[in-house]
Amino acid sequence: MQTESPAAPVTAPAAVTGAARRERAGSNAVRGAVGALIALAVWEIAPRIGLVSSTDLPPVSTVLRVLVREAGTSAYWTAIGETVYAWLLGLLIATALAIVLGFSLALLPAVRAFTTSTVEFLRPIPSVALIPLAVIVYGTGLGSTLLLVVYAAFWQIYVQVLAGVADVDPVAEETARSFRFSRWARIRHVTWPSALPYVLTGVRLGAAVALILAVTVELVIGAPGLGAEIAVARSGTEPALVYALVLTTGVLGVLVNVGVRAGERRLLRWHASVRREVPV
Amino acid sequence: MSLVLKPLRWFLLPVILIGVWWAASAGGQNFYLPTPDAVVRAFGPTWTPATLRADVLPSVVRLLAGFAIAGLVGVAAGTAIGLSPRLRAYSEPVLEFLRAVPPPVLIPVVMLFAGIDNTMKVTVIVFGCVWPVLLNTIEGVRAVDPVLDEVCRAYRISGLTRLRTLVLRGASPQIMTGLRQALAIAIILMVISEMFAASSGLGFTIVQFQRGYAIPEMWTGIILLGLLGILLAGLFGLAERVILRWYFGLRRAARDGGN
Amino acid sequence: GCGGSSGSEVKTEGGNAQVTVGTIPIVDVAPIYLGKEKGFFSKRNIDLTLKTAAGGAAIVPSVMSGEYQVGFSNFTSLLLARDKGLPLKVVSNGVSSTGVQGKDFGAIVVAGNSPIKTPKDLSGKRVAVNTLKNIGDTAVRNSIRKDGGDPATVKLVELPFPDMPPALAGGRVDAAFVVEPQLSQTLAAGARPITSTYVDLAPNLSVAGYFVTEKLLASDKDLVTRFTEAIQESLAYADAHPDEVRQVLTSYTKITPDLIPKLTLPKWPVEVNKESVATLGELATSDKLLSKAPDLNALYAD
Amino acid sequence: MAAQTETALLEITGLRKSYGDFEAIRDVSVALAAGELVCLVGPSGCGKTTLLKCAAGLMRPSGGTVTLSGTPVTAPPADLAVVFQEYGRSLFPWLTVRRNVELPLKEKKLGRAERNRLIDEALSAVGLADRGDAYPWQLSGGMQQRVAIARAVAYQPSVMLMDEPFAAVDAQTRADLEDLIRSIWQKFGVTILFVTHDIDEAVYLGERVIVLSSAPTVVQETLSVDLPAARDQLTTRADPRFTELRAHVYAEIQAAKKRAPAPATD
Amino acid sequence: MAAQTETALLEITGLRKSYGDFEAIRDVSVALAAGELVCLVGPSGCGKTTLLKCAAGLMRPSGGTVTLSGTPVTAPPADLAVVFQEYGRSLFPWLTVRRNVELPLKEKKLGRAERNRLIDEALSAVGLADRGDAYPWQLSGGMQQRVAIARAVAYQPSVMLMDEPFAAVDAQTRADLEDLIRSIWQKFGVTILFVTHDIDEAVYLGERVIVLSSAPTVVQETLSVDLPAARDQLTTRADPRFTELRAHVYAEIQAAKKRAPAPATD
Ligand SMILES: Nc1ncnc2c1ncn2[C@@H]1O[C@H](COP(=O)(O)OP(=O)(O)OP(=O)(O)O)[C@@H](O)[C@H]1O
Ligand SMILES: Nc1ncnc2c1ncn2[C@@H]1O[C@H](COP(=O)(O)OP(=O)(O)OP(=O)(O)O)[C@@H](O)[C@H]1O
Ligand SMILES: [Mg+2]
Ligand SMILES: [Mg+2]
Repeated sequence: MQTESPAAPVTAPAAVTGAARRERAGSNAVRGAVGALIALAVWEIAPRIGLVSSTDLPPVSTVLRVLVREAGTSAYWTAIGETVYAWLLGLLIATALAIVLGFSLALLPAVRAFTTSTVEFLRPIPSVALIPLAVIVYGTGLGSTLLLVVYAAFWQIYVQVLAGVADVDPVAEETARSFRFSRWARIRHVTWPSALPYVLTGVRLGAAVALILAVTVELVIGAPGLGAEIAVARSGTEPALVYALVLTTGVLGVLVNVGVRAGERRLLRWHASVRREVPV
Repeated sequence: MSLVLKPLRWFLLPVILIGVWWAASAGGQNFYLPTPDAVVRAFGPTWTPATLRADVLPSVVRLLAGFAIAGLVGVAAGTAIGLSPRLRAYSEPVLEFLRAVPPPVLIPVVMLFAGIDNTMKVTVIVFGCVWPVLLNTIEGVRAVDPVLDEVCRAYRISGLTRLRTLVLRGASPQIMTGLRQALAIAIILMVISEMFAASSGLGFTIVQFQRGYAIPEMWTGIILLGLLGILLAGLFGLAERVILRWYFGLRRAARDGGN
Repeated sequence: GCGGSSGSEVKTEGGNAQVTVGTIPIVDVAPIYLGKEKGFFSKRNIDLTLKTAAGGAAIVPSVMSGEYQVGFSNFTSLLLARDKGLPLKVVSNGVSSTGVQGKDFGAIVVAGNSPIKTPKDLSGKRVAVNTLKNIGDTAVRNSIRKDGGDPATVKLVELPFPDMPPALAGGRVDAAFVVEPQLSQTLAAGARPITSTYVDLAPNLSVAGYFVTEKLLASDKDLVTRFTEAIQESLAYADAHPDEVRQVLTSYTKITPDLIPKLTLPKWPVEVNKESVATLGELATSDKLLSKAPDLNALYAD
Repeated sequence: MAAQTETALLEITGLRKSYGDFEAIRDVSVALAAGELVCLVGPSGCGKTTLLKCAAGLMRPSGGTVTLSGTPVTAPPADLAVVFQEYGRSLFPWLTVRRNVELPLKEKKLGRAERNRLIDEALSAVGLADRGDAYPWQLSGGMQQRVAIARAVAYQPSVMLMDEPFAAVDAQTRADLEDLIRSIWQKFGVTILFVTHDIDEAVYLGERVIVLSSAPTVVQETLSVDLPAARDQLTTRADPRFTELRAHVYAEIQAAKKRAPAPATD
Repeated sequence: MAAQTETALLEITGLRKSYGDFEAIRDVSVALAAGELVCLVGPSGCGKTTLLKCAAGLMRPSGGTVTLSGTPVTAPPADLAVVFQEYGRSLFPWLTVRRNVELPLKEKKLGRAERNRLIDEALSAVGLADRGDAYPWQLSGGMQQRVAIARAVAYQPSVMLMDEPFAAVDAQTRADLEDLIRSIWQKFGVTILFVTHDIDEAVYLGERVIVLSSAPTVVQETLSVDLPAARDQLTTRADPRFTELRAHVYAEIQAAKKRAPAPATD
C-alpha cells in the first residue's frame, strides 16, 4: 500500500480558445481559396490547350477582364441589386412559411393527414411550369419573381423542417412532457433546437434554389436583374460576358453559404457535427 | 369510421381546391386559367398510350437515370466530404459556387461537353439534384453519434464496414431526406432540360403547349407531372419505410405512450 | 370608352400615355429603340417604356394581362394565338426579310467542310431551329420542300440561337437556322450558308409584327393609332438610316462592336406584307400547327 | 395495503403493459400515500421504467389504471418531476447546465430571482455549483446525472419519480445525494417513487420497498422498512435491523429472478 | 510499483488531459501487468472515463504517454475491447442485439459458426439468450448495458477496458456478472482495467484498486487487494479483510472528494 505524491510540476496546457478557433477558421478560408484557385486554373487551362473552344468557353482571365469592365458600370450593380433583393426577400418569405407550416403540420397530425395528398401533388410541379401562372397574376415584375422564388425555395426548406421535427430525441421529448412544458414551450425549447441542423441545411438548399429561380425567372420572362442581363448577353455575341454574369451569380451563392455557415457555427455549437470540429 | 375518414382525409382538401379553381375560372374570362372540366376533357386526347410512350416514358427514364446517378454521386462525395473536414474546407466554395449556378444558364455549357442528347439531359438532372443529397449526406455524416464512432474505433471497425454499418446507417435518415428532395428537383430539371435541344419528352411537350397557346393541354401536362410526382413519392416512401425500419420503429417505440 | 378604368393605360401628370412594350433584345426591334431616341413617341404624347423578354411566349401573356400594352412577336406565333382564340390584333409590321437570296438576316448554315450543299441534302439530317412548331420550323421544312427534298425526314432540334454556333462547330447538329448576329458569328467561324430561309418562304416576307389586345383597341383607339403612327415613322426612319440602327444596337444588345458593321440588317417596311403572312398561314396549316385555315382579316387592327 | 389505498395519493391498480407480443407487466398494483417515499426494486428488464412512465402519464398502459389524488393520469400531471434512467439524453445538449435546470422553472413562470436562487441551491446540493456554464456534453456521466437530479429538485415537485438516479455517481456522492433526497422529502413532504438496483439504498431510503418479479411482472413482495425516521449513513447502515432487511430484499430479488413466471390464467 | 513497470503490458505515464482551459487530469501514472485485473475508483468527474479513453487510444492526451507492450498507443490497438459508460448510445440502433454483438467479430474475420457460438455464449452469460432478435431500443437500460458487455466478452480481447459496466443492472445480475468477469479473466488471462463506483465491487473484483483524486486528478492511492484469488460472493464478502479494505477505500474516496487540489505550479 503506497500513496503516490501528487504531481510533479506540469506545464500549463496551451490555452485553446478563441485564438485557435480563429486560426482554424482562417486556415479553412485558405483551403477554400486553394480549392477555388485549382478550379479557376482548370477553367483557364482547358480553353487554352484547346480542350474546349475558347469562343465557347473563354478562359477565366478573359471572363475576369470582362467582369472588371462590367463592374465599372452602374447597370451591373443595379442588376445585382434587383436580383439580390428578389432573392433575399423570397428566401425570407419561403423560410418563414416553411418553418411555420412545417412545425404546425408536424405537430398537428390531423392537419397533416388532410394536406398530405395535396402537398405531395404540388411538390413536384416544377416552378418553371408555373411561369405562365405567375405572369398572369403578377406580370413580369418583382411579384412574379417572388412567387416563383418562394414556391421553389419553400419545398426545399419545408421537407427539411419536417425531417428535423421528426428527428427529436425521444428522451428529450419525454423530459419536456414530464415537466408539462406547454405545447409552445416544447416547440420552442425542444423541437426547434433539435430541428435546427435540418432547418439550416434547408436554408442553404433553399438559398441556392431561390437564387437559381430568381435568375431563371429573370432569364425567361425578362424581369429586371442578373437573369435579364444574362438573357441580353446571350443573344449578343460575347460569351465572356455571359460567363462573367454567371460567375457573379455563383459568387453570390458562395457568399450566402459563408453567412449560413457562420450562423451554423454559432447556433449549433452544441451539436455533434460542430463540436467535433472545434478543437478540444 | 376510419374507413370513411381515411379517403376523406386524402380527398377533402383537393376537392376544396378544385372547387376554388372552378369558381375562379368560371365564366372563362381568363384565357390562361381554363375551367377544370376543360382540362379534364383535354386529358384523354392529349395523353394517349402512344404519346405516353413517346413523350412520358423517355422523360421518366432520363429522370430515373439522373436521380440514380445523383444519388450515388451525392452519397459517395457527401460521405467523403463529411468525413474529412479538410476536404470540406477545400471543396466547399467551389461546390457552393456550382450549386448557385442556375441550370438554364448551365445547360449551354453542359452541351459543350455532353452534346444535346440524353447525356446532356441526364447530366443536367444530375447536376441539379445532386445538391440536396450531397448536403444532407455531409451533414448526416458529420452528425453521426460520437459514442458510436468511438465504439467503432475501439473495436477497430474501419474501412468499408465502418462506412456501411456506422456512417451510412447513422446518416441514413438525413440521406433519405436529401433523396426525397432530389426526387422533386429531378422532376423540375427534367422539364428544364427538355426545354433545350429536345424533340420529345414531357417537359418539352408542356412547353410546346404553352408556346402554342394550347392552355388546357398545358395544364394537363402540369397535372400529369404532379401525378408522376405523387407516384414517385409514394414509391420512395415505400423504399424509405424498408430502409429506415429501425428508425421509424425507434421513434414509434418512443411515442408509444405519446398522446 | 368603357375601358377607362381597365388599368391598361395610365396618364402621367404631363398628360402623356404610359405605354410599355415587350420586346426581345435582338436586331429586329432596333427601330423602336431608335424611334424612342428620336422622339417619335414622345411627340405623340406617348411615354414609352421598353421591356425585354426572352421570347414571344413570355410577351403574349404579359400583353394579355395588361402589363404590357404592346408586344412584339413573329407572325406564326400570332397566328397560333389567334387560332386558340386569344384576342390579339396586329397594329404594325415589325420586321421583314430583305428578300434577297444570300443577303438576308437569317439563313441555314452548315459547317465549312460539310457535304451538305443545298436544302435538299438536309433530308434525314439534324437541323437546329430556335423554336419547334413555329416560324423556324415552317421555314426550314419549306426550304427543303422547295429544293425537292423530303421535309418529313428532317430531324429538327430545338436550340436557342446563341447555342447554335457551338453546336454546329461541335458537330452536334448538321445544320442550323440562325439569324443575326449569330449568322455573322458562324460565318466568321467558317460556316457556310446554304440558303436564305425567309427568302425561300415568300418574297419580302413579313416576319414579325407589333400587336395589342382587342380590348385596348376598343377602349383607347386613339392611343393605338398614335402608337401605330409612331412605330411606322420609326420603321421608315430605321430603314433609311442603317448606320444609326447599327449605333442603337449597342444600347440594348450585347453584340461585340467588331461584329456590328458586318451584320446583315433586315428590312423594316411600314406595311405588313399580308400575302406573305397568308403563305405562312397556309404552310402552318399544312404542317398542322394551326387547327384550321386562319382568318387573316381578323388578325389586323385596320 | 387496503388501509393505505384509502388515503393514496398515487395509485396504480392492475397495471398491465405489453410491447407488441411481449408481455412486460402482467399485473401490478401500487399505492403511495401522500408524502411517502417508496423504493422499487426488481430484476433488470422487469418493467420498472415502464411502470414509472405509466405513473408519470408518459406512456399509456395496456390495462389497469393510474390515478393521482383520485383523478386518472393520462398526461403528466402538474407538480410532478421525473429523473430519467437515460439521464444523458434527457438533458438538452443545446443548453448549458444552468439553463437546463432553469427551463422547467421558467415554464412554471417563476421570477428570475426565484429561479436563480433555486438553481444555485440545487446545483450546490449536487456539487456542481461551479459547472453551471458548461454544456452537458462537457460533463462526465455522473455529473450529467447530477444535473438531471438538480433539475428535478429545483422544480420543487410534489411527486417525484426517480429512475436509478444515482447509478453513475461515486459512493461518497451517492451517500450525500441519498441524504439530500431524504432531507428534501422530510422538509417538503414530497411523495417519491424511487427505482434503484442498490438494495442498501432501497432500504436506507425507503419507508417501504416493493420488490417486483421478473417479466411478466407482478408485485413479488412489499416490505415496510421499520427503521427510525432519522437515518444516518453510519448508524443506520450499522443497525442490525438494516442488515436483516437488506438480506431479506436480496433474497427476494434472487427469488424473483429465478421464479418461473406464473401462467397468465390462474 | 517500479517492479511492476518493468513487466507492464499497459503503461500510462505522466498522463495529462485538459479540455480547453479545464484541467481534468494533472498527472496520472498507472501500469498494468499482463493478465492483471485493476479497478479504478474516484469521485464523479475526476477523469476516469477520460483516462480510459486515453488508454484505449480514443483520445489524445495533452501530455504523457500510453504504451501497450512497449509500443505507444495512438489508435485503438488490436485485441482491445471497451465497454462504454454511455452504454445506451454505444449500441447501433439499426442492428439487432445479435448483430450488435456480431459486428466486431465479423471485423475480426471469424467464420460464421465460430461467430454464432461466441454470440450465443456471450448472450447467455449476460442472461439475454432469448432477446437476440430485439433491437436495442426495445430493451430496458440494464439489458442494453448487458448487450454492451456481451459484445466485449464475445470479442475475446486480450485487454478489456470497462467503464462502470454494471451500473444499470440489479444486485443479483451484478453479482453474476462480477463472477463472469472474474472467470473470463482467470480462464483467458485477459488484462482488465475496470472503472466502478461500487467500492465492494472494486475490492471484490480487483487485484489492485487505484483511487484517483478529484480533478485536477492525480493518483491518490494504489491498494493491493490481498484476498485469495478464488473469490466467492458469500465467503469473500464476509471476509474481515474484505471489510477492512472496503472501509479503507471508502475513506480514501471521501478524502479524495474533500481534498483541495494542489496548486498547478510549485
Ligand atoms: N468534452 C469536454 N469538454 C470539457 N470538459 C470535459 C469534456 N469531457 C469531460 N470533461 C470534463 O473532464 C472531467 C472528467 O470527465 P470524465 O468523464 O473523465 O469523468 P469520470 O471520472 O468518468 O466521471 P464519472 O464517474 O462521473 O463518469 C469532468 O470534470 C468533465 O467535466
Ligand atoms: N419499445 C419497446 N419495445 C419492445 N419491448 C420493450 C420496449 N421497451 C421496453 N421493452 C421491454 O419491456 C421490458 C421492461 O422494460 P423496462 O425498461 O421497463 O425495464 P426496467 O425494469 O426498467 O429494467 P432496467 O432495470 O434494466 O432498466 C423489458 O424486457 C424490455 O425488453
Ligand atoms: Mg429501467
Ligand atoms: Mg465516466
